[in-house]
Amino acid sequence: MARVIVEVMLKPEILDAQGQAIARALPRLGFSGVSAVRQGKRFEVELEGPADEEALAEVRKMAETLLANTVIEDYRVTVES
Amino acid sequence: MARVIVEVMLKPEILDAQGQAIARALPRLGFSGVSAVRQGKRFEVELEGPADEEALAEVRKMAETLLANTVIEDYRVTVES
Amino acid sequence: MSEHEARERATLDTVKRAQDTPDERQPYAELGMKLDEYDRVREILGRRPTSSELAIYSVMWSEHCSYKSSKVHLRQFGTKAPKSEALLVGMGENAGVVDIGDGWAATFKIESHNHPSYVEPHQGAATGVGGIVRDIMSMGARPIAVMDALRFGAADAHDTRRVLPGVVEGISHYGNCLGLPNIGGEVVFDPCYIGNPLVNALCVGLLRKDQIKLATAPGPGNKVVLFGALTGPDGIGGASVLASATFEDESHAKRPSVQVGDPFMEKLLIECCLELYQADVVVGIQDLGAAGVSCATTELAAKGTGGMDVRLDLVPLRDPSLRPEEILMSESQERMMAVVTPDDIDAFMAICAKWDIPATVIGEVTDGGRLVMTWHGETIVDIPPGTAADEGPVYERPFHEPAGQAALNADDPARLPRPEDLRATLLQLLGSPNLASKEWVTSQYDRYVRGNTVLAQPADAGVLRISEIMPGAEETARGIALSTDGNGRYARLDPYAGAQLALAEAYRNVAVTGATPLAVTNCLNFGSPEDPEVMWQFAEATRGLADACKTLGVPVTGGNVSFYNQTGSTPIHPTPVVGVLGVIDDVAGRVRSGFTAPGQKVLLLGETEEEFGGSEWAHVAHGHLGGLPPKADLEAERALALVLTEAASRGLLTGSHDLSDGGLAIALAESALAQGIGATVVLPDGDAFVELFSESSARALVTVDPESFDAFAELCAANELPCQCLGTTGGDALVVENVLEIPVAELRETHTSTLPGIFG
Amino acid sequence: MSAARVGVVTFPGTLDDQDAARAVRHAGGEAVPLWHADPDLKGVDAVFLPGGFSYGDYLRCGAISRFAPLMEELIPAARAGLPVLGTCNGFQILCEAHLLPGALMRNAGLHYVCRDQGIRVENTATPWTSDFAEGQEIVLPVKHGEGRYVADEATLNALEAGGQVVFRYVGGNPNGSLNDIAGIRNEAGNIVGLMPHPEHAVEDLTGAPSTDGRGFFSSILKKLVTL
Ligand SMILES: Nc1ncnc2c1ncn2[C@@H]1O[C@H](COP(=O)(O)OP(=O)(O)O)[C@@H](O)[C@H]1O
Ligand SMILES: [Mg+2]
Repeated sequence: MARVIVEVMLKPEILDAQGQAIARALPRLGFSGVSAVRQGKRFEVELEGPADEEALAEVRKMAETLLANTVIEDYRVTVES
Repeated sequence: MARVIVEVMLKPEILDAQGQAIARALPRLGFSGVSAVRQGKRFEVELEGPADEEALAEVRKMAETLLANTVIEDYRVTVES
Repeated sequence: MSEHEARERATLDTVKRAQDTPDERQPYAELGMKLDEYDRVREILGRRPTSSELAIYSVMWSEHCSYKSSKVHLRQFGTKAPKSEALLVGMGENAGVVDIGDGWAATFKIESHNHPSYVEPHQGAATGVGGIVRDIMSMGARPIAVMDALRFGAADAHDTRRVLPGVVEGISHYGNCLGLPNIGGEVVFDPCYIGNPLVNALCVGLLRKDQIKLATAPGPGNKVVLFGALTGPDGIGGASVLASATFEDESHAKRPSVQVGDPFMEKLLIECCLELYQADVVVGIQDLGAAGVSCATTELAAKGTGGMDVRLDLVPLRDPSLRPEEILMSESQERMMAVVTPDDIDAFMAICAKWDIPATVIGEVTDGGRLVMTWHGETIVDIPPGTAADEGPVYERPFHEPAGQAALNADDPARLPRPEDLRATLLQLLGSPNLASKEWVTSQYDRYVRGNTVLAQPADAGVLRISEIMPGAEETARGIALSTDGNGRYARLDPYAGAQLALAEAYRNVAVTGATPLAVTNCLNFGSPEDPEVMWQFAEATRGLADACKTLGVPVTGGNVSFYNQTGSTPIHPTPVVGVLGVIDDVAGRVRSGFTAPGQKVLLLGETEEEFGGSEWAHVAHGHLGGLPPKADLEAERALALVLTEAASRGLLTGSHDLSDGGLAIALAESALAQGIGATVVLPDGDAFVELFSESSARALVTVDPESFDAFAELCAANELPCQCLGTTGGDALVVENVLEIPVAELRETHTSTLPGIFG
Repeated sequence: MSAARVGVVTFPGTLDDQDAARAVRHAGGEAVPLWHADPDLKGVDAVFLPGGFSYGDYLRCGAISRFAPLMEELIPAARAGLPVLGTCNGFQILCEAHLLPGALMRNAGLHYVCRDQGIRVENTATPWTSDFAEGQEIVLPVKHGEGRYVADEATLNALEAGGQVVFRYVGGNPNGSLNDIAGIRNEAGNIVGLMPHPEHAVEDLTGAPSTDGRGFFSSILKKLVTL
């Protein structure tokens, strides 16, 4: 019953239109001091069993093939502490 | 030049159609052992200055008013380690 | 100077350095250039090119930008072009422009984004829409609608389930965000497109006839402005590597970086450009598509004085580490380049600021006859721009008929067993992926936005009214109609006839709405031009299309060629996709699709022969492809269109639908499905199977009020168009007497459940 | 008597402003363009927030728009009783601005949906729906990717009990919204938001399935004339 987190962010060289739109809006909303914003996805994956190496390998494969689009995105898998 | 992370997840009582669709797709794709998936957002906010208390308070306000819709979402602000 | 800058300086390939190091080895081959092409560049420049110059020549002389393999064939579209008063701007500009009357003009073009849509379906398709929309904007027009012609592998193939949803979502998201109604298109499945989906996007725009903009940079002293999105490392090498070289399965690692679109930026760019045109502060304009800054600067300069100075280091970057060569090749989306007089530059910048569009003066028009680019003061490009833009290599590629062509044509579908149960056959075809309802796709497209859509899916052609689109148009009652069509199976059996049949169908689809077909755009999707058999298909298809355009009196105004659509050495079916634009004088008189009221006479126009080569029946029932496609009878097509438009303008028609894939059976079924109104008909004498399923061209189904029947029959007779009354509309079933009876509800269930069953 | 003036707001990325203005004119009103960056309501009698993808709908639909300078004027005016109608993106903006309760989320089917949709008018006690009959069924286009209305149970119960559910989907729910809700109003009734598009359904010629949208515009114009 472990929870594994998959974070998916656009590769740095890929245009992040969403992040840019937010960053551009911030000064208008009265927020200063932010130089950039990037927006990505966060998945909480609940496992039926423990987050052992085997399960993590599965989640990594899941991230690679389904959760992230590796043509334009990077992902990171961590176990929630 | 610090990076602050804002994680935004749907409140537990709100139906997460995307997360459910992923969870439903997993067995078909040959992944077993996952009991649930939730999908949320992750923002990387680059500050011009340090992530001191004042800056963090600003980011929290930003999360509360802009990055999350607190009617349906919860958020968490952390400093990237 | 920082250490980084110092290093950059040292490796900068300047013109001076090129002169000093004439023998330095250059990666022309890696950039897709042949040795003789490279030698030709050296000859033009009288020295080796700098790496920036090599970047420019390699993208500008790529197949994608230079049309080097297709040029000799495409020329026929000009030499054989019919005289047309309507043609205001023909081939060679960003898009053709057609006079639609009352002082207004339409510009339209179709373009492929096939390879990128395979690599990253969503972004590939989205940026395909974005690119064609900018082409239309660069003519000075307001983009007013889009269409998409799509081809995928077998519907139930694993990869189709990856590619199709992504492509549809990409088109949907980008087009919807721009507020461009999607008024039509095609979705076709065939195993030949597995690994090579076709994504052809069409955009149409509206402008005042006297306000056409051209891609030109006249007037020394005028400023060159780059505006829109920042430049990043998008699709670098895309133009030469991605768009014109075939990629292998194992090339995962070689995947080039893809372009990613920002439809919001594009929407702002549209509104900004329209305001710039309104304010009359643009002398020349060019969109940035494939080959980005290289293409925009060389083409603008070549069509102007020939001279331009550009400070490349002024190009605003998303990624500050980009090198000049990369900036030149970047395909970052949502960018435009304009030429502006010094007097107007402030007004220009103010309008960009209003729309939050970054704009930067990066250069100036000169009378020096050369395109000169500097990077922090060092000259890195110094070329005659016409040599890159217009004087690319031209190949007369060898071609010959494919080895198996004669055997393929000899394999007549007459040998196939015919069905006993025609009811079951009709349902089998109606539910097959190619004929099933495309609602799963089209319901993801906004067809209503801006409120000018008169007809959209599932009509034969999209129809828009003009009067409310732009200020000043209130007076015109006109509308435009557009359809795209293409049948790869027909073209495989006979590329000459196949291209003509594609044109004939689009032409007919426009005519059944009541519009008069005016002009043609086309997207020619083929395998590798280096394969003489593919080249034969290409030569035949272009010849067929040019001849047909001449016969039908509709000029080609532009288009696009996509080569290298093949997996390994197996090319796709040759797939010419043809778009036809028509005009309807009073758009209120447009004819709706299918049966629109009970008690109407159902008439079949045209002649039915036994023609099953490449038919939907042979494909679905037998997986068979052989024989010859239906005859392309263009004179008959012309007579049919004349009758349809004349009848529409006299208000004689209450509904219409053309006959195409699946023949009369499918036309009857689709007509009944349009509004849920059945019909009872009697087939003409002859074999019921042939009458129902043959795919003879130049036919249509229309309905008329019984009171109008005589007048309509007379009109047909006067034009020697066969017209047979089959029966009457009404009831809630399609009844073909003595043959079959199917409730409309059952037709609907069969028609609508296929794609959702596959794609969820 | 001068025509009633209905403001039509344009944000960057707004798409249906032209249709909204046309619908107002067809009904005999004056459409007054309002620009997101101008904090000026120009003395209009009512405001139409049209659909589209304001700010690209990045982050969340309506999330950035609600901070526009114009909204700083509009929010207090709406609270004070100015009639406001938001359709589609306009509805999303009204929810983000907390002028209406709840939120609009990604469609349950996860796809954008453009279709002709049956809708029942549940409440006519608003300036935008008075020309309809309670329980009347109409057909309007829907076209959105994020139209699933959600709210917590207490809010939903209050909406239902207070007659604040103004429109409900009939003949199928296009997006999975709770209680088939297609549109709601605030307690006072002057602010109405809905996902379907009345402004696309006012003319015979254009392909929209009906002219049922006219009722919205005749309602508000009558209301403004009698004010
Ligand atoms: N990819 C698509 N995009 C938009 N509209 C489409 C698409 N595919 C099909 N359609 C529409 O669905 C309807 C049926 O398509 P089809 O049977 O191919 O038409 P036709 O045979 O008249 O060319 C037409 O209105 C067509 O424009
Ligand atoms: Mg048709």
